[in-house]
Amino acid sequence: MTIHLKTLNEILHNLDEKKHWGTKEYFINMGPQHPSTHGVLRFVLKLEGEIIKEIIPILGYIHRGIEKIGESVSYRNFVHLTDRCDYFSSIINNWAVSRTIEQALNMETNDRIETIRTIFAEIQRIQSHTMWWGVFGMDLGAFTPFFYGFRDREFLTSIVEETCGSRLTMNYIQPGGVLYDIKSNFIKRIKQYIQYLRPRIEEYEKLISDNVIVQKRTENIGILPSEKALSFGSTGPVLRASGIPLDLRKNDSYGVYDKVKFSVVIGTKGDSWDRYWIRIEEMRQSLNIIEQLVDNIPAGKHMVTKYTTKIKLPVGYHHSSIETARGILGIFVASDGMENPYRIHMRSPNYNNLWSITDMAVGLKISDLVTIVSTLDLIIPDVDR
Amino acid sequence: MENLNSLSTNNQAVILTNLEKILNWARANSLWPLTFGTSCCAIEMMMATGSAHYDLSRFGAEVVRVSPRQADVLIVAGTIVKRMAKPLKMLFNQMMDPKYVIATGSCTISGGPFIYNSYTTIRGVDKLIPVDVYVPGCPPRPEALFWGILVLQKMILQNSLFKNKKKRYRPVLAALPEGICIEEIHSEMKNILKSKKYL
Amino acid sequence: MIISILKDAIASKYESFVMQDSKVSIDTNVIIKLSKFPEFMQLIRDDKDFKFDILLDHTAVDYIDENVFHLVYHLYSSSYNHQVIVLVEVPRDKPVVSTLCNIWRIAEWQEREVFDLFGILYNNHPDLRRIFLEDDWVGFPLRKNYKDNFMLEK
Amino acid sequence: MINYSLDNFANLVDNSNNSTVFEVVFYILSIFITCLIFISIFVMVVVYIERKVAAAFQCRVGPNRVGWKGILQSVADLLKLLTKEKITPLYSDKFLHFISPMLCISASFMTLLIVPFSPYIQIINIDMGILYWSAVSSLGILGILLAGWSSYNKWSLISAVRAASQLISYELSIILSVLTMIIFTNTLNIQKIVLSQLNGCWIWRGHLVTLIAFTIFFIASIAELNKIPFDLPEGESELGAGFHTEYSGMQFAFFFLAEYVNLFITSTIIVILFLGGWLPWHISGFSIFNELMDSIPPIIWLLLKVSIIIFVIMWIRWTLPRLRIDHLILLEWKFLLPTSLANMVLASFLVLNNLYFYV
Repeated sequence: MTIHLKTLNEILHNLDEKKHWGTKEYFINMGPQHPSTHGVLRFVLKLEGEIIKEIIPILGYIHRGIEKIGESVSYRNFVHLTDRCDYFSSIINNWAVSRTIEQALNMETNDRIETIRTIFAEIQRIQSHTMWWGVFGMDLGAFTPFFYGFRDREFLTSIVEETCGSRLTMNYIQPGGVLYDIKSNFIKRIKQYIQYLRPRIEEYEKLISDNVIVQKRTENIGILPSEKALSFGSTGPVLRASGIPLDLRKNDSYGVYDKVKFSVVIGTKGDSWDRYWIRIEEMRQSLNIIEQLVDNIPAGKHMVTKYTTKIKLPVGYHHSSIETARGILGIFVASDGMENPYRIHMRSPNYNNLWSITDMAVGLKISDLVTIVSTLDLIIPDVDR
Repeated sequence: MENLNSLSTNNQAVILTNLEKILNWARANSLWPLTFGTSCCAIEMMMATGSAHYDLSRFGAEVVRVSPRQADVLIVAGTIVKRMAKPLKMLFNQMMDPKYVIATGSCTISGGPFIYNSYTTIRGVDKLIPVDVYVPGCPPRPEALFWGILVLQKMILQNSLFKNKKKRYRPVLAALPEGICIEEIHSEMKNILKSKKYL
Repeated sequence: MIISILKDAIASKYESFVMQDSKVSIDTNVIIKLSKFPEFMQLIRDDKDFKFDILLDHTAVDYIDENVFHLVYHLYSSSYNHQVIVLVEVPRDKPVVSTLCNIWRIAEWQEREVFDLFGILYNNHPDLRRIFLEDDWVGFPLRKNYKDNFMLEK
Repeated sequence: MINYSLDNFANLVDNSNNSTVFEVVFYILSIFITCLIFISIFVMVVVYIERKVAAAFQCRVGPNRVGWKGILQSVADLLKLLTKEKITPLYSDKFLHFISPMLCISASFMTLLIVPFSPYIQIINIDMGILYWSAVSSLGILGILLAGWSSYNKWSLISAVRAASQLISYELSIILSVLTMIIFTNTLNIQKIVLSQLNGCWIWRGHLVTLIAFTIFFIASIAELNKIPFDLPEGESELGAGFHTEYSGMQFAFFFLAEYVNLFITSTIIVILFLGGWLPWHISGFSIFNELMDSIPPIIWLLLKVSIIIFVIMWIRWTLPRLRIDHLILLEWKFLLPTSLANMVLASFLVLNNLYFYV
């Protein structure tokens, strides 16, 4: 039994230097400060000309040790740390922790809480996807979509801010309820927004989807067949693009997702175009969900436990997962009966979605790598945690 | 912050003073930021630079440069961890003079929510690179970032280019009503950390 | 609830693999003997009754008092939509376990994460090196006895 | 019809041959300074307009703090770039690193010589004008290639190689479209090309052939200018800053200036070849309208037409995404080049049989 521990330097100095004639392979460093790695992801690419031969993702440039911090804070305090992981689905992340705690304690919530949670989760999904659409355009080289995406996200951000009191890191869903009740004109504004966004999505389609350049650059680029997608542990839109209808909103039906009509969008090939199109379609589905729910939010309390109540989970393992905008977020808690978790672990969707790139991008060009990274929709603080 | 008049009138030739004024005006009004964002604050920074609602281009600062050689201001947005420290220092060193640093968000100012029990988070980016303006918030709103940029512009306008070349202005915290000196905050933070009474 | 039913089903089908007398009492999860562990994972993935085709998650828990690591494997079946958590106990003195890279590709990186933070070694792993921390980092941060002068403990 | 005479240009060229050394130097210097002033003002105006246009497309305001409505924004940028520190990377090829921005800007400067702003305002009118333009403008590639090569930066190198392959490919289409037009105009002299359109712009007169040539020329010139959708050499999301990654301050400004001067000159050539240059817009029959149009000075006409072309280029720039390198090369070699070759054959057929519109 031998276990060989490698280092990064070993890998980077593994080039075939003996070859003197002909094309040589070379390493190039992409990141951690590179506009299209969405933050601080770093790739080391082994290139031949512009064709990628090997791709080595290097992580840890934003590894803050949230799981270690989580071991010393209370469960309620851990909720706000999850905001800072995947900041585009921060409310959904909050929900994942709350759901784990509520399941462990068998805490019953009322319909109003679940409805509000569902609405806000879908709002986050739209926020995330509009933003992603803009960044996708930017990565392909079109600047204007970036501004349009941010513009449409901003309207929603201001609506959310009115209720949650924050724009990005909401810390809104708490174990046993939501932090604040919805504001009086929330329903009016969100209805207006739905009316506003529907034509905007058509505009998105006109600007990006119907563009020949985009179609040429996404079709058959980065194909991820369903077996590979499963083996790589991809979830969310990435897995659904490969044709597997795994959506915890349908399969696990938490919240009030079982009471609303919506369809799980799946792709056929699993290429970049499918991943692109699924997100566009999911925006429409999310709008439908909100539209069905927003008119009849049941009456009731917005919090079933007091915020000051200290939470102690029973000894043992507790686990639950939830569908964020990027895939399945699992919260795994090992409790020893104390106020703070003995060990808390986040199954990050981005971390698991990332690795399929080592297979997909090989043999393609740098531009294709940019497209693929963009369609995987990675949030690096969630990858590193 | 020091007064503009106290610096510029002393024993200097009129031409130099005017040249200085013109150059400072040019530098203050053309702050090209570097694309550097690690986490959540980067989104609010992008919201400021790249969104129709806020539009940093009004101040001429929307020309986001990817190459540190061409950038003027490094907006450190997001937590800096040990592994990122080296690239960050490198980026700062690669930037050409005159260069300015704005630290946005509590993570870059002090470590923020990751200050305790984190084995990687660097508690304050000013341990690595000199910071000119601190913008508090978690994450700061785009308006707060604008405030920081306006404060930086004021600081640049007061620079003296020829007389005290190496003079750095005391870094300020861009918070209401006037910039608070960061030294006060540092001493306060040290006290808090020593006493461990916080949280 | 699904998990507990599944647990019984798995426990009855793979009786010889399941560890009955564990030091840590856990209700809803399957604990597998270390010696038969990779074999069991291969079987349970290919089993037509279970079809656990996604390795959703892999992590570890450090029980320093019992002197064991619990390796947690979270499996999901995309065709049946059921999930189960499989546990393996590894002694803390000699934390070596077989890799699952050839069963699920994602295991390669999930194992690298666990190696980085817990120092658990994986046999036959193709590329075992640190993932979040630098190569010259000393210690494994998520172990309970990790000490770091840099860390500011509350 | 106005009868534009070309005699004065011939005189100018002849006289300069007999002048003293001092006069020649003075002449060249004055040309240089005029060019410099024109370029700096023009570039600053265009950059300001581009930022405002981009803002308009993106539902923003654009620069509005510096000066009235932000018109001094580009001045501030230029001044800042002038006084910014510049360095040469340690392992770079120092001489080439230094000289490549100069190469870029001088290539653009030299093409400015032949631009006819009006029948009387032109620095030098040579008989091979259009050929001179195509020869000199492609020298700019050398600057880009050397910049990428000498920077000791792999990203710059990739960018430089991309730029070289792209510019060399698209040069072909440009030359072929120009040749197509030369078949129609029967001259290489730029003023004569303009004057050949007294009876109507070539874009209307060639039975679709000139329209195709115009389209190809337009696409290829966007590629020559490295503008989106063909901005592969400096594609921000792929290569960072591309070939000018290691340049700062004034050297970066040179690349920047060269880019915008090229934008102006290429648009001018488009206008000259297809849209009648400085000629006013006429509608046959409407004599009052035509006289009214004639009263506007030719330089205004030229700048108006050029600004329309520049606006369209900006419009495209802020709308479309970027092509991939192989699509780019395929588009040229498999589509544009055969089309323009066929187009040229068609053009010669039309001209030989006198089939194009004479009006």
